[in-house]
Amino acid sequence: MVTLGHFLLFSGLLMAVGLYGVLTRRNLIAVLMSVEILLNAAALAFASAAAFREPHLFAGQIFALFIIVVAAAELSIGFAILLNVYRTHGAVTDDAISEMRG
Amino acid sequence: MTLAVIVLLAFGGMVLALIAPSFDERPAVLGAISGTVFGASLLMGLLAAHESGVIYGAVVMGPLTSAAIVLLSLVGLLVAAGAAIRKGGFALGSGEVHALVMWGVLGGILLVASAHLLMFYLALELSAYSTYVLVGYDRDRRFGTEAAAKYMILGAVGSALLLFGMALVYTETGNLGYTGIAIELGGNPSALARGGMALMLVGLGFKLAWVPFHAWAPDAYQGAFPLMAGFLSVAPKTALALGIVVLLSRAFGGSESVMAQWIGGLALLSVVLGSFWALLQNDLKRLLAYSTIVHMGFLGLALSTASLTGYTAVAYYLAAYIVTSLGFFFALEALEAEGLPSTLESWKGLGRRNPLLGVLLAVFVLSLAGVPLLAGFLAKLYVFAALAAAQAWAPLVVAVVMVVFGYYFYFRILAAVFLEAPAEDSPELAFSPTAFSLLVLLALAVVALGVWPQPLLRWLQAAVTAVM
Amino acid sequence: MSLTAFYALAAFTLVFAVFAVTTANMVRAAFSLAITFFLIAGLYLLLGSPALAAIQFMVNASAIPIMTLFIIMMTRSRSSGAPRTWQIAAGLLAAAAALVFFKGAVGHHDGQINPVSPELLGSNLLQAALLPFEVASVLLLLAMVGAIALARRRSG
Amino acid sequence: MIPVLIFLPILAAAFVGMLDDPRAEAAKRTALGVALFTLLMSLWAYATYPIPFGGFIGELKFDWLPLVGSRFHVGFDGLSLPFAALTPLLTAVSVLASWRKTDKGFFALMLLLQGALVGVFAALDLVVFFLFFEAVLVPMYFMIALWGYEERRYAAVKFLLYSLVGSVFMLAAIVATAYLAAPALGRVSFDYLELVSATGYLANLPAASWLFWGFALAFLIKLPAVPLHTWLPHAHTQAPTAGSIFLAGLLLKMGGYGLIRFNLALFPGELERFANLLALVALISIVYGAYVTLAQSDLKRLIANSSVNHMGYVLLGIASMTAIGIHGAVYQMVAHGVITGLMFLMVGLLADRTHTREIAAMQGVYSAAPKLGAVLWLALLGGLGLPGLAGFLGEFQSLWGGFLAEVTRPYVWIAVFGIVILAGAMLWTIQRVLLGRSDSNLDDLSPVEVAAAAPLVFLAVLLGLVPAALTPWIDAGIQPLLTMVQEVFK
Amino acid sequence: MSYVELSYWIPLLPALGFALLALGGRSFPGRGSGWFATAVMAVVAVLSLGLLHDVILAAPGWNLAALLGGHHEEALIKPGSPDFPFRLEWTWLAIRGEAGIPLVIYIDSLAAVVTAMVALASLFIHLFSIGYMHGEERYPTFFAYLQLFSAAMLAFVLAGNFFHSLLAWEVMGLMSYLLIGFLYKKKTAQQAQKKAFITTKLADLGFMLGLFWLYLLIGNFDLADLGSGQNLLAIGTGAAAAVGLLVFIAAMGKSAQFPLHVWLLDAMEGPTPVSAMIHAATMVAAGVYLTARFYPLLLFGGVLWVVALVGALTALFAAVLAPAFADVKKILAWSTVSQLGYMFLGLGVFGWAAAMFHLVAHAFFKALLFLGSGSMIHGAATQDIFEMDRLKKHMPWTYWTFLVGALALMGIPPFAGFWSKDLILHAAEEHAPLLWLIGLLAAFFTAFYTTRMIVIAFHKPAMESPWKAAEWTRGAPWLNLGPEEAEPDPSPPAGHHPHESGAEMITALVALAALSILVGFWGSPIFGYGLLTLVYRGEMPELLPASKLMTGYVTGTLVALAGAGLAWFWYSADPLKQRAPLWLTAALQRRLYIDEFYYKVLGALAQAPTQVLAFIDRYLIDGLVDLAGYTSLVISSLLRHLQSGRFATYAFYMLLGALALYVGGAR
Repeated sequence: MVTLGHFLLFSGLLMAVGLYGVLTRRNLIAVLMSVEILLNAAALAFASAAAFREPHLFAGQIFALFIIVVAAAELSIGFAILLNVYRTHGAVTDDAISEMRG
Repeated sequence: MTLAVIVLLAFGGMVLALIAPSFDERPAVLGAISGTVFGASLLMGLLAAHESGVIYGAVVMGPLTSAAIVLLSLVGLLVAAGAAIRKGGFALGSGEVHALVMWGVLGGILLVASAHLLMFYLALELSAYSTYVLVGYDRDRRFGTEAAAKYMILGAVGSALLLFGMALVYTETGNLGYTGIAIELGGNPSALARGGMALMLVGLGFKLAWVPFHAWAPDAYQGAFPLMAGFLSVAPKTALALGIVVLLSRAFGGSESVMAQWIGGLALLSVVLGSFWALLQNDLKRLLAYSTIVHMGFLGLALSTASLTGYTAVAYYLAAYIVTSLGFFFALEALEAEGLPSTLESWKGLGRRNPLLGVLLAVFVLSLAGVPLLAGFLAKLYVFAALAAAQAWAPLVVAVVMVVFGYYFYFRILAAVFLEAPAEDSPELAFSPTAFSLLVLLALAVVALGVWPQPLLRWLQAAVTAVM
Repeated sequence: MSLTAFYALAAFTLVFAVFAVTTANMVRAAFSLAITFFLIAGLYLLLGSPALAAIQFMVNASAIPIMTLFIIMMTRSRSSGAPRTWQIAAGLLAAAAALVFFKGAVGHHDGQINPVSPELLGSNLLQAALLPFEVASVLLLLAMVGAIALARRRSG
Repeated sequence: MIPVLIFLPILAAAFVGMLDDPRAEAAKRTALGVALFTLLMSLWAYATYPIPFGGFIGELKFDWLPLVGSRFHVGFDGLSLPFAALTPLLTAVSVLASWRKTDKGFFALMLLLQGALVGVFAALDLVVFFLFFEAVLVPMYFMIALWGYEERRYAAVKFLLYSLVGSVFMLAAIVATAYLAAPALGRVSFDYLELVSATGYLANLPAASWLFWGFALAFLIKLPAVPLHTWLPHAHTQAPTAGSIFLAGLLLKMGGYGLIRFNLALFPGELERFANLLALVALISIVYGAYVTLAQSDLKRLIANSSVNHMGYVLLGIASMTAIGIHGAVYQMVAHGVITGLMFLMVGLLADRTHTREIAAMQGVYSAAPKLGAVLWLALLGGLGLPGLAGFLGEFQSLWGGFLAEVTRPYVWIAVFGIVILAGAMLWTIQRVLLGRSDSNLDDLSPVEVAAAAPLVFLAVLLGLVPAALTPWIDAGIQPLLTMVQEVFK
Repeated sequence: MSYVELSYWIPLLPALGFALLALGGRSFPGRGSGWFATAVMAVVAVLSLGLLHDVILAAPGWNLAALLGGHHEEALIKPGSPDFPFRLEWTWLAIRGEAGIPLVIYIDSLAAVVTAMVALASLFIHLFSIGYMHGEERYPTFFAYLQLFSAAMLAFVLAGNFFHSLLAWEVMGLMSYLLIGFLYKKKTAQQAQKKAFITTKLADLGFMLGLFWLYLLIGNFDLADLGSGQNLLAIGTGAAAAVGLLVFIAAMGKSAQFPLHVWLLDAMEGPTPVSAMIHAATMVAAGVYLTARFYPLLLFGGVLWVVALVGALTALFAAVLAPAFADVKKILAWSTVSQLGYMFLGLGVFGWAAAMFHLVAHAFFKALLFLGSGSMIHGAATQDIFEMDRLKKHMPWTYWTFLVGALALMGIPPFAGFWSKDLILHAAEEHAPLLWLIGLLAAFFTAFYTTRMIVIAFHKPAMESPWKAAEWTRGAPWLNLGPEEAEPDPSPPAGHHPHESGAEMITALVALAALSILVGFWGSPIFGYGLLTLVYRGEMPELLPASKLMTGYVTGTLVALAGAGLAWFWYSADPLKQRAPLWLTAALQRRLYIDEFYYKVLGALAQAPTQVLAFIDRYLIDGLVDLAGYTSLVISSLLRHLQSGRFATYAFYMLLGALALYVGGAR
């Protein structure tokens, strides 16, 4: 039988994948994609918790809904910024945006 | 009133965003509108102090909300006015900045007023997105886009972690409302819930720039316009700090709570590492970023006591920090407007080129350092008092030692301003009356808060008492 | 049955997710991301929430990958550079860390899925979460305005 | 009256800062006027102090930070009045000594310093005390850093940070004291007089030692006591003349004053417990300070180091915890303020003329400029503790008191040799700088400079011969303290 | 109004005179400042003589016969006035709960006598200086110093509180410092003044410590009842000895007793009236006076023998060294050291009154001798007795007055020194025969060097000074100065003819000659030991019946005559003949290398830590401070590498942070 534990662990695994992506990807778009995975994993965690734990209000599912929407908004801003980066730096890689340090 | 403020700011932002393209040549009009809206919301915030109750289970009305409205509206008002320092509006002729600031402020207010994790999340993102855009606002500014990209990506990671945290807490408690969480969590949260709280703290700490979640801050400050950096250094901080006060007192338990202890640890780390990092900075905005980290560390120390004294200290610290930090960033803005980049090097001899400016700068910098009779000193004093009241001796001692480091790097600024001779061919510095009057106003506020903080304190204490 | 479905969906999702974060070819990554999200929509169905599944399908599995492809094209980033060794180490560590946080989930054996109809979800959304809903709309507006502002050609 | 003494100079500083005054003509006159006016006021307060009754005069308190438990509480007693009167006097002297300066900022800083210093000596609330204690640092930093000699930046930063290290620990101790004493007082209070009434309670706190050292560290740095003294030679040497006068005359006094006012009054038990250690530090300061003085080749640095020796007597007197020893400590502080102020004044004027501070580069100053030479001679002799000048009475009483207490007695036996070593240093200096033939022409003292030196010379002699001008005030100030201390020990 | 009530004017007047001269001395025309100062001293002299008169009237009278017969109890024939000794008291430094330091003037017979002595001697020294210092650049300053010097000594004598004794004592130290270095451009003067100050200051530590201890024991500094039985009981024998010896160290320093005598010879760098001031009326006398005041403690503590021993050895030591010198002032300086040794010997062998008598007598005749030598130097333009050209012929007044002083010094009857010195020797004979022999030997040498001086300076024509070119006299090793640093003593310019001094100087000489004769008689048995019975304080072993006296007197006179005769015999024949081996002469002239030992060994030892400590100060302590700051900066620059600029690192920090919170915060 599928339990909350299954879903949560799966969500954790997705989080692991997403984090791996965030840390290893050198193209910023790919990083944002990894972030998307993270957000999806979180949404999934909410939704599953709601499905198993909260039979009446489904606040978690609503939360998941919001996450999906907000993630889209986030991505649009992110891409706008990355476009500007591309314009100023000629590339959207982590090498391009490591000038400021120390 | 609270609801009215929310609506006012939301629609104000919309109106500003809509009309912005028509006023590319006359940004002052947008500034005036924005200022008027913020002025109105400030007054309404004062009126909202006696309200109580919850709107749609998500927004709490009450003294603390009112305080948040007032403080954040003040920030908005000042930023709206500060936008006039550059006559041409950021050399880009665009007024969306006012809308973004307004929505950012709205997000901040909702953050404090929130009674629900969903609301909290949305409010957080509202205030975060506006700052992402503000940092990368000038698309031709090399550092600006770099900083915005880093800030945005890290912010997204941070909010993802925050979401995981909330999800875990939700899993354990089955609740998103603060009250429910508090009831379910009880005195000893489970491992999963603790993990959730830890992950949540990453998201919160990220916005407050606590070490080790701080790393975006120096870049973001350095890359942004000084005005934006100023906004960044006060508005999200004010919202988050007060928001954490609410979270701590309503959802995550009393003084013994794990969260408070963690905050103490992060704050201590911020104070220490931030101070070390700041020692050798030569870019003023970067220096100020580290200084913010240190200040947020002090603030976090007060938060970690989870006591009335501590929360009052937090509130006062914020008020003091708003006027001081904005003052300094306005000065930076004014000087950048005069073609003076925000580096120690270019600030050499400023005090001789324009003595009055030197004095104003000194007021802000000394307040940041915590010199008596200025707001910054009392802020620190309150933090120390809170720590003493909580018998947290070790943090107290560490904190006071780091004050010494603070003096070192703040006095480096003063040394450049007053002790160095200006470059040979530097002309007399004269800058706009707007900038001048704003700076004087803020400097007076810094002094006033340092000398006669009593009314403000009483008000703030009443506000935080309400959530205890 | 549902267990088999879950494992199958989960396994495929993970495979595509891993592929999405490891492949050097960005276009392929975007496609596999779309598939990942599509499969997640399946999981939402499994959770008894068709509304979520639908939205997941429309937004995450469709709109976002398309947007991503656009941006990949616009920035001419067809491939992502190979990660540095320390990045891989850090990434693995981070992945392990993520699991640490979720290790407490193993003990959750609540097995009863409560399905939720789109109507219920919708009415809840507009009643209990009305204010967040409004705020979210402001948020979207902000994102729009922000994206426009970032992309606008300045007069200066 | 006290608010006027504190805030009039500060307001005047703001006024001076705003003057359009490129030659600082109006600034220096304003500064002098304010200093003289406040001097008259404080002298009046000094003269009208009801010695037989003791206690505090001009007391003023109003709620300032009630949420923290702090009040703006100021007042003068016999312990603070001498310093409160010395402050405007030395300000006036410094203004006169800087008559050739053309920066209004310099005079504004002096006024700021004056106000803050009076605040330090008047404060009867620990927060208010700290506030002024700290506020002194900033103008001093700028005075050194802007108008000092070649290594001014280094010296200024060192002064600032070194002092700060002490004062932040004191701040921690202040806050901790107030909160730890709260159970005894029923509320959190930073009020000095209230805390003093809880001395018995404080004595039994396990943290008492920590609190004691929190205060003591700040004051020992300010004093300064070896090995916490190394900021002093830099700061004194690099500071402009007026800065050196302020430093030596008043800033160091904050240390001794604080030790008596706070360490003795609030933690007598701890003071007694650590008397041995403090006496050892005092002894080292005296002997070591004298030896290091002997080794200096820079005239200002030499005088600076002699202060280490002088202030060692202060610490010795305090560590003895006898009435006579504490009398000696206070007397020595005032005397040191007058005499070392005079030394720095003269050396500053001399260095301005010779454009060097190297002793080796000077000779025969007395024959070249007899007035300057004579006054410097007098000052240097005063510095070695010459009887008939103020310093002798201070040193004598400190040692005398030290001898009466069993703890400090062994140290006195050795400390007296510091007198001879320092005498050697001073005499050698006199020989090298003042005596012999001069091959250069030096301007002798101008009337303004004579006016600057005259009050100090007068005071040095007066306090050397007529202790009644000071002792009764000290007595009125410290006897209540001692009575209270005795009660605690009972 | 009695003189007692006016007594505070005695020190106050010259002090005011000092203030006036120091501030406005240059406004006096010509010698005006000198005359002014002298006038002040004249008033002081009148006051002090008046005081002496009051005291003599008020003091108890003694039956001499009973005293000589040893019946001390029955000897009182006239009780002292009830308010005698006089005491004036003011509040000075008052500390609640402590005796503090009241300002006390305490006038007993001794104080009155010494006051009068100081005032008179000082008066004539002032008078002499008017002429002697004429043409000096800092003429008014000189008189200002003399005034303060006198004031300090008078205050010291009259002080009824030991603190004020110390104060005045130290001021005297200062004035001697200033006056020795009066010719401040001379390197030797600078060194000498420093040496004098440091030596006496070092000794003064004993005074201070003694006072502290005394206060600890009896709770005050009062002079009056120091010796009362109650106090002595409170003090106890051991402490009494310790306090007494501590104070005696100070006295040794001030009175230049071996081994602290080294400063006194070099004090000759000052102008001659200064030497007279230091050696006669003030300064050196203070040490003796102080020891006399602490006599009860020394007696009770049983350590008088130390005083006696030091005194006797010094007396002999100085008298032996004196004949090796050619500088008239230095010969006289040695004689001072020697005579002071006699006084301490007297005190040490219970001859308290005799020592006081010798103090007074010596003050006058030594002032006379020094002023006489000043007159000689003034006339002959040299200090070297060999370079003086038959001064008897050229300066008859000087010669005869000087001779009076010299005879007094030698102890030839009936001059002052004879009466006083022999009384000391009587006491020594009674109590310490060995020291008596030493004293006699010293008397022999005294007569010897005095006669040598007179013969060579006054009777012989000028000749080449024998050791001027000697290798060992080059430089001033006793002042730690090399040959190039020390200027050799000037010889008279070619063709210089000695001449008699001016009227003021002669007047002073004559007056002092008369006084030294008079005072000798006042204390002599012929006039019933007037001076001694005046200061009588209960025990006088030196007073002997006439029958017993004669042998002593005859012995003393014979010894003196023998010394004088030998000197006459040798030096009137051939003054330049080298009678001692050269090495001995060299050793004596270099003062047996004691000074050099002090400089090279003790001085070096005392200074040894200087550079080490300065190094520690600069590089170790300060270095540590700088290191702390520097370390912070290094740490800072290292930590800055953490802020790598790469967002992946930053994200990693965030995750690590979360993990650390979770793991670290787990309970």
